[in-house]
Amino acid sequence: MSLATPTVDTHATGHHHPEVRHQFDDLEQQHDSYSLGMWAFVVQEVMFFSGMIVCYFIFRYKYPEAFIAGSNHLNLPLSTFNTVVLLSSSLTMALAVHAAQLGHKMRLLQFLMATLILGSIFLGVKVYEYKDKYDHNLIPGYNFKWETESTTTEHGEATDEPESLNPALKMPPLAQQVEVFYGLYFILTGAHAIHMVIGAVIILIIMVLAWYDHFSPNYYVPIEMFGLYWHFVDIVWVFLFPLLYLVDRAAAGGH
Amino acid sequence: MNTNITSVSQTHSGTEAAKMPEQHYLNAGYDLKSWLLTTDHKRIAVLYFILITFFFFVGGLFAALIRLELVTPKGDLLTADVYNRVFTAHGAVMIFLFLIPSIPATFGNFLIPLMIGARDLAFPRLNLLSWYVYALSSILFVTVVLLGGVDTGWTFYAPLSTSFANGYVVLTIVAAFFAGFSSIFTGINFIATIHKMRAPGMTWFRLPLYVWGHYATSLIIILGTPVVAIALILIAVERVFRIGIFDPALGGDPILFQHLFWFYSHPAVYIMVLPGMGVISEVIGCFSRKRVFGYKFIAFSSMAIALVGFLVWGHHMYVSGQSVYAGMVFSLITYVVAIPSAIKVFNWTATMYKGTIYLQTPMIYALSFIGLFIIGGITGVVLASMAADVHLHDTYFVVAHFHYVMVGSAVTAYLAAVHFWWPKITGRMYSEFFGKLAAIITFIGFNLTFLPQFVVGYLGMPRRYYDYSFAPEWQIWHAASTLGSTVLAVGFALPVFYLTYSLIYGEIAGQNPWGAKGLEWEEASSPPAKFNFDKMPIVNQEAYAYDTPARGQTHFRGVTSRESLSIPPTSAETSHI
Amino acid sequence: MFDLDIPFFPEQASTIAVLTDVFTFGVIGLGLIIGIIVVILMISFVVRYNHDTTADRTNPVDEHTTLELTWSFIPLVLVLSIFVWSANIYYNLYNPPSNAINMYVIGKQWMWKIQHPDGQREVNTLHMPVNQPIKLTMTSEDVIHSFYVPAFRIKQDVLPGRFTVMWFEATQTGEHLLLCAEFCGTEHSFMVGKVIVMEPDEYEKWLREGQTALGANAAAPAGQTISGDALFTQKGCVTCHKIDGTQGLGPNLKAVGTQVELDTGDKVDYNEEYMRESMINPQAKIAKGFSNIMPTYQGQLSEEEIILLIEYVKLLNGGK
Amino acid sequence: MHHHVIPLKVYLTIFGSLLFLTIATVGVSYMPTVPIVHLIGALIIAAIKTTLIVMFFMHVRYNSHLIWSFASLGFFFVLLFMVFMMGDYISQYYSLTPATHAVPFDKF
Repeated sequence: MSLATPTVDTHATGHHHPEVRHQFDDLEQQHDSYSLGMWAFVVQEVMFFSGMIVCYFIFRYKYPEAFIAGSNHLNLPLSTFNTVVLLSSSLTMALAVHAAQLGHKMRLLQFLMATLILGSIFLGVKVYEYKDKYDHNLIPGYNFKWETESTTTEHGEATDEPESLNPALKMPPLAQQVEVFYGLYFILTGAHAIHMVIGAVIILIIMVLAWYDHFSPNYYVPIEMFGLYWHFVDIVWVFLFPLLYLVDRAAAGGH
Repeated sequence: MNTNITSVSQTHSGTEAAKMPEQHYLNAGYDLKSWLLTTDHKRIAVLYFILITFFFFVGGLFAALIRLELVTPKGDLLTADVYNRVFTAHGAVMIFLFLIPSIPATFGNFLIPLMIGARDLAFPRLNLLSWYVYALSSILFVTVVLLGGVDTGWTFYAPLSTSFANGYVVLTIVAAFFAGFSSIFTGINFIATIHKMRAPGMTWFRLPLYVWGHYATSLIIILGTPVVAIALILIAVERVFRIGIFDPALGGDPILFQHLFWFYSHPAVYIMVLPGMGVISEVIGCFSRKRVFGYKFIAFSSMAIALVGFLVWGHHMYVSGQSVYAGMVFSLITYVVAIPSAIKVFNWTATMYKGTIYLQTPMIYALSFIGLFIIGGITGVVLASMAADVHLHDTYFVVAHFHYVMVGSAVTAYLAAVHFWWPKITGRMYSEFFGKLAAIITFIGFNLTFLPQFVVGYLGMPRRYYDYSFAPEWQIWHAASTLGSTVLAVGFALPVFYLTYSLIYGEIAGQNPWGAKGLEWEEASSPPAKFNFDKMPIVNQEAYAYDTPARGQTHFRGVTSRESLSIPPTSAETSHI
Repeated sequence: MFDLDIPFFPEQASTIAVLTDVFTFGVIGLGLIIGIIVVILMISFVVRYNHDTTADRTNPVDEHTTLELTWSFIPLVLVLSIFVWSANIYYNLYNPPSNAINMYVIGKQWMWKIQHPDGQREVNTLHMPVNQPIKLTMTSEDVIHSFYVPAFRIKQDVLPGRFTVMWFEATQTGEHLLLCAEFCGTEHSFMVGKVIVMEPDEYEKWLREGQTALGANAAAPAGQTISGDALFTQKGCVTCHKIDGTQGLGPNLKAVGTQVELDTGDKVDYNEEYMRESMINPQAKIAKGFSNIMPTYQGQLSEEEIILLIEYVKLLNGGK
Repeated sequence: MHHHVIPLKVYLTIFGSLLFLTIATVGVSYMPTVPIVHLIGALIIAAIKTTLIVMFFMHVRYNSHLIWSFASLGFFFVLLFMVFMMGDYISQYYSLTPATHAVPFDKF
């Protein structure tokens, strides 16, 4: 981490660690500043997702049946698997930071690699889920179709009559509400997935830097900061998983 | 005692002639690269200053079009559609490209490290990035305007913006999104800097109030801006993919957008005005030669405004279909948040008591700030009242009110800052005569422009109307307002000329032409050195440690001796929290 | 001797206008008193303590906690009392008196459509009797509009997809401006109409004239579509909902009382909101004893038709 | 450096707890009870998981008060945001002129 301009002469302290940037006095101030800055960034990210999650709560409150119906249509085993994958990647990321603290270069690289692989598995499963939604006509605003099973199965003979009177009958509101649920599903998981992709790119960069001995037990701030980011992305999923996939599973025994 | 600008240089020459320092940030490199790739917070501040000032006048141009259109009741200058695009451009440019970054990105950038005794902000490269993101955003805005603009109003209310507007909504949203991220980066930078980079001895309660204002602002930025970013993205998503979030025809909820939007956009008003209040504290302290009265109350009132100000957004929605009870809660909290603002005004006034007041240009701006802010505040309390707001919401009364707060206060504070720190930034003095003239013209022009709007607003003129031929008797107020706006335009244009002139012909300012306290005046040359200080400062006294001058002794006396400041602090005072 | 007719003050033409004006100018006056005191103090300090004066500057104070608390506490008490005053007026605005006549308003880019209780309809004008509370039930067909009558000091946003309600009582006959206060697109400044306040007997006369001009089908003005009872048949409501007292697949609408018991055991008010929701989203609140079989009429019925049907059903129950 | 190196055992224990809580949150959603219990249960478990991740994986437990405050700041504001937003929507139902889609609180 060499500086573009040697600035030692302007420093009151006069002697600087080579890994300390010109604006800081010492490694500790530098580390604390980066740490605080990163936490401020995480706070910003929390608020970013909170905007979407507030939308989720409002609509869940307005359209409870639609959220149960939509949620129970999502693939629970796959998403539980994905949750475990993402939690594991958080563990490997924490272990990578641990390895960096102790200066174990190879272990650091291995754990970063593991994190990258686990993140990729998560994204792969996500792609599969999206593809599945596409196949089942569940892309809101694009090819969305929703069969209201409850009205046709329970009162099969009765629904025919009004429908025949109204041949141009559009989608029932339940379907539109489920569409809103799927809209939120794609927005929330999509925003999460974009954060994962950005994270994966940063892991690659950090791995290259680590390979070229960029870090030391004294200087591993970027890895630590990236760890905060990765754990934050994990936390988002910790909330998204129950909110999207686990709305009242008990109510939908039939599915 | 003659204390105009000539005597400033006289007092300098009394001791020694003021000289430009040999090495300073402006002559640290002259090529384009040394500016565009700089990580020096002062140079980035100058880059911001140039772009922001440019967009202030772009926004002003749109304002001029609006005022011209409204001179006559009939819509005869522009078409309805063009008018809608013009006021949208006026709002969006002024808010996203001028008001929100104005004081933080220029003077905050320039001064915070100088005031707290740091070599730079904590993240200089992030700072440069934020300028580029801002520049990108401004290019996108210009593109939108050149392509034909957008007709949603700067508030982007759904479902008008998602399903009906026919302008370049998505592109505008992308531009606003980038502007938001630019300010988030600045906010993160300020928070880390103020917490971690203070010089030894610079405890929290020795910070200039200006820095407190910026700290509160930065908290608002990181807590609020992401929410509006996501709200705007959702508008774009709904518009492009027809996913129902806000449009009831798609199953959405239009009130939801207003909640998300105002959750940021109300606190955004404090982003505009809190740094301005900080500027006023500095200026009043300096030109009253007195420690600012009630330092802690002013500092904490900034924090109170920032945090409680988050819980008042619903006062934009009394007639929107929000529940009556929610409206009442929001109204109550809005009243409560008026108190810290009042405290500031009382404290500024009390600061002048037994002070030694010099009516230099920045002080005139500061006094006019207080006057205009009082009017903005009183009408703010009126609008916070649900009973009055039902009548006044979305009328010119509201337009006048928020211009009193945003132009009357924020822009006046910006101009006060420009005139106060101009010698520090450029090393030269401007013409005091023209400075005072511009300040007075601005004050008069501003009131002429916006006082009539209160009346026409109470008469019922809704905002965003370009044709009021149904009530031609309102013309007299609109004509008065337009007349006032030409005076205001003169007031805003004057500084461009005499400040530019001063860059070349202005007198050399010397390190501390105002005799002000604060590290940026006492420890740094004008213009400051590349890394701000020759020796890193150590702080051993309170902010604004002005001593009452003996009668007849001018305080515009140039450089304070360094020895008086160099007593090392006890280590206990060096708390980096 | 001013010949110029400079307007300073809008006319006060409703009961609420008086309350609002007294309140607003009370608050402005109070604020100005404090503001002027501050400005006078400021100016006097600037003059008295100007640097070339010999004013006494000994013992300057820069901290005074008691003073700070005083000038924090007094404004706080003041604003809290303002809050109580304002909340009282505001709450009344959302509490229509029971004798209010219900009219419907539909906002549309860029016009106001108004329907009177007996089906009389008009565009961009609202005829109404004086000294009689009027309740407006409003919705929009497209974007958000805002129904604003400056002379009445009332305003309420008109939202697509739901009803909002406001009420007022005019105290002066004559024509008053009706404006749209929420930016609603290109022709926003032309979404302007008139509120015409008449003596009650004139209003009756106006209503009758409108009806005779329309002939037998009282509820359908010339050139416009259809009446509530025709819609009731045409849209197929009659298939399930009987109006003669016998039981159909759906609730007998004539027999419905002021409250409806739902299959969940809850009770809801049988009002416009419920009727509208039952047409748009029938599954949401199902009356006790009936199956969830009604299809939605979202997209099938325009807001105007929904209002016609609501009024028709209300008439079945004696206009309640 | 002064930074606290957390023993590996702690990381593994936390990871184990997170896995257990994941299973628990799935289990809660299958409990035959009213919907609001599912929601509250899910949120409580998510909050515990978040606390574990923030405290141990993100090292806040071993960090300064300042970092601790900032970590809480975001979540505290999300809470305020939620309360005020939901407050509006829920009180719609209890208004004198309720909105069409307003539903009582227990329908959440």
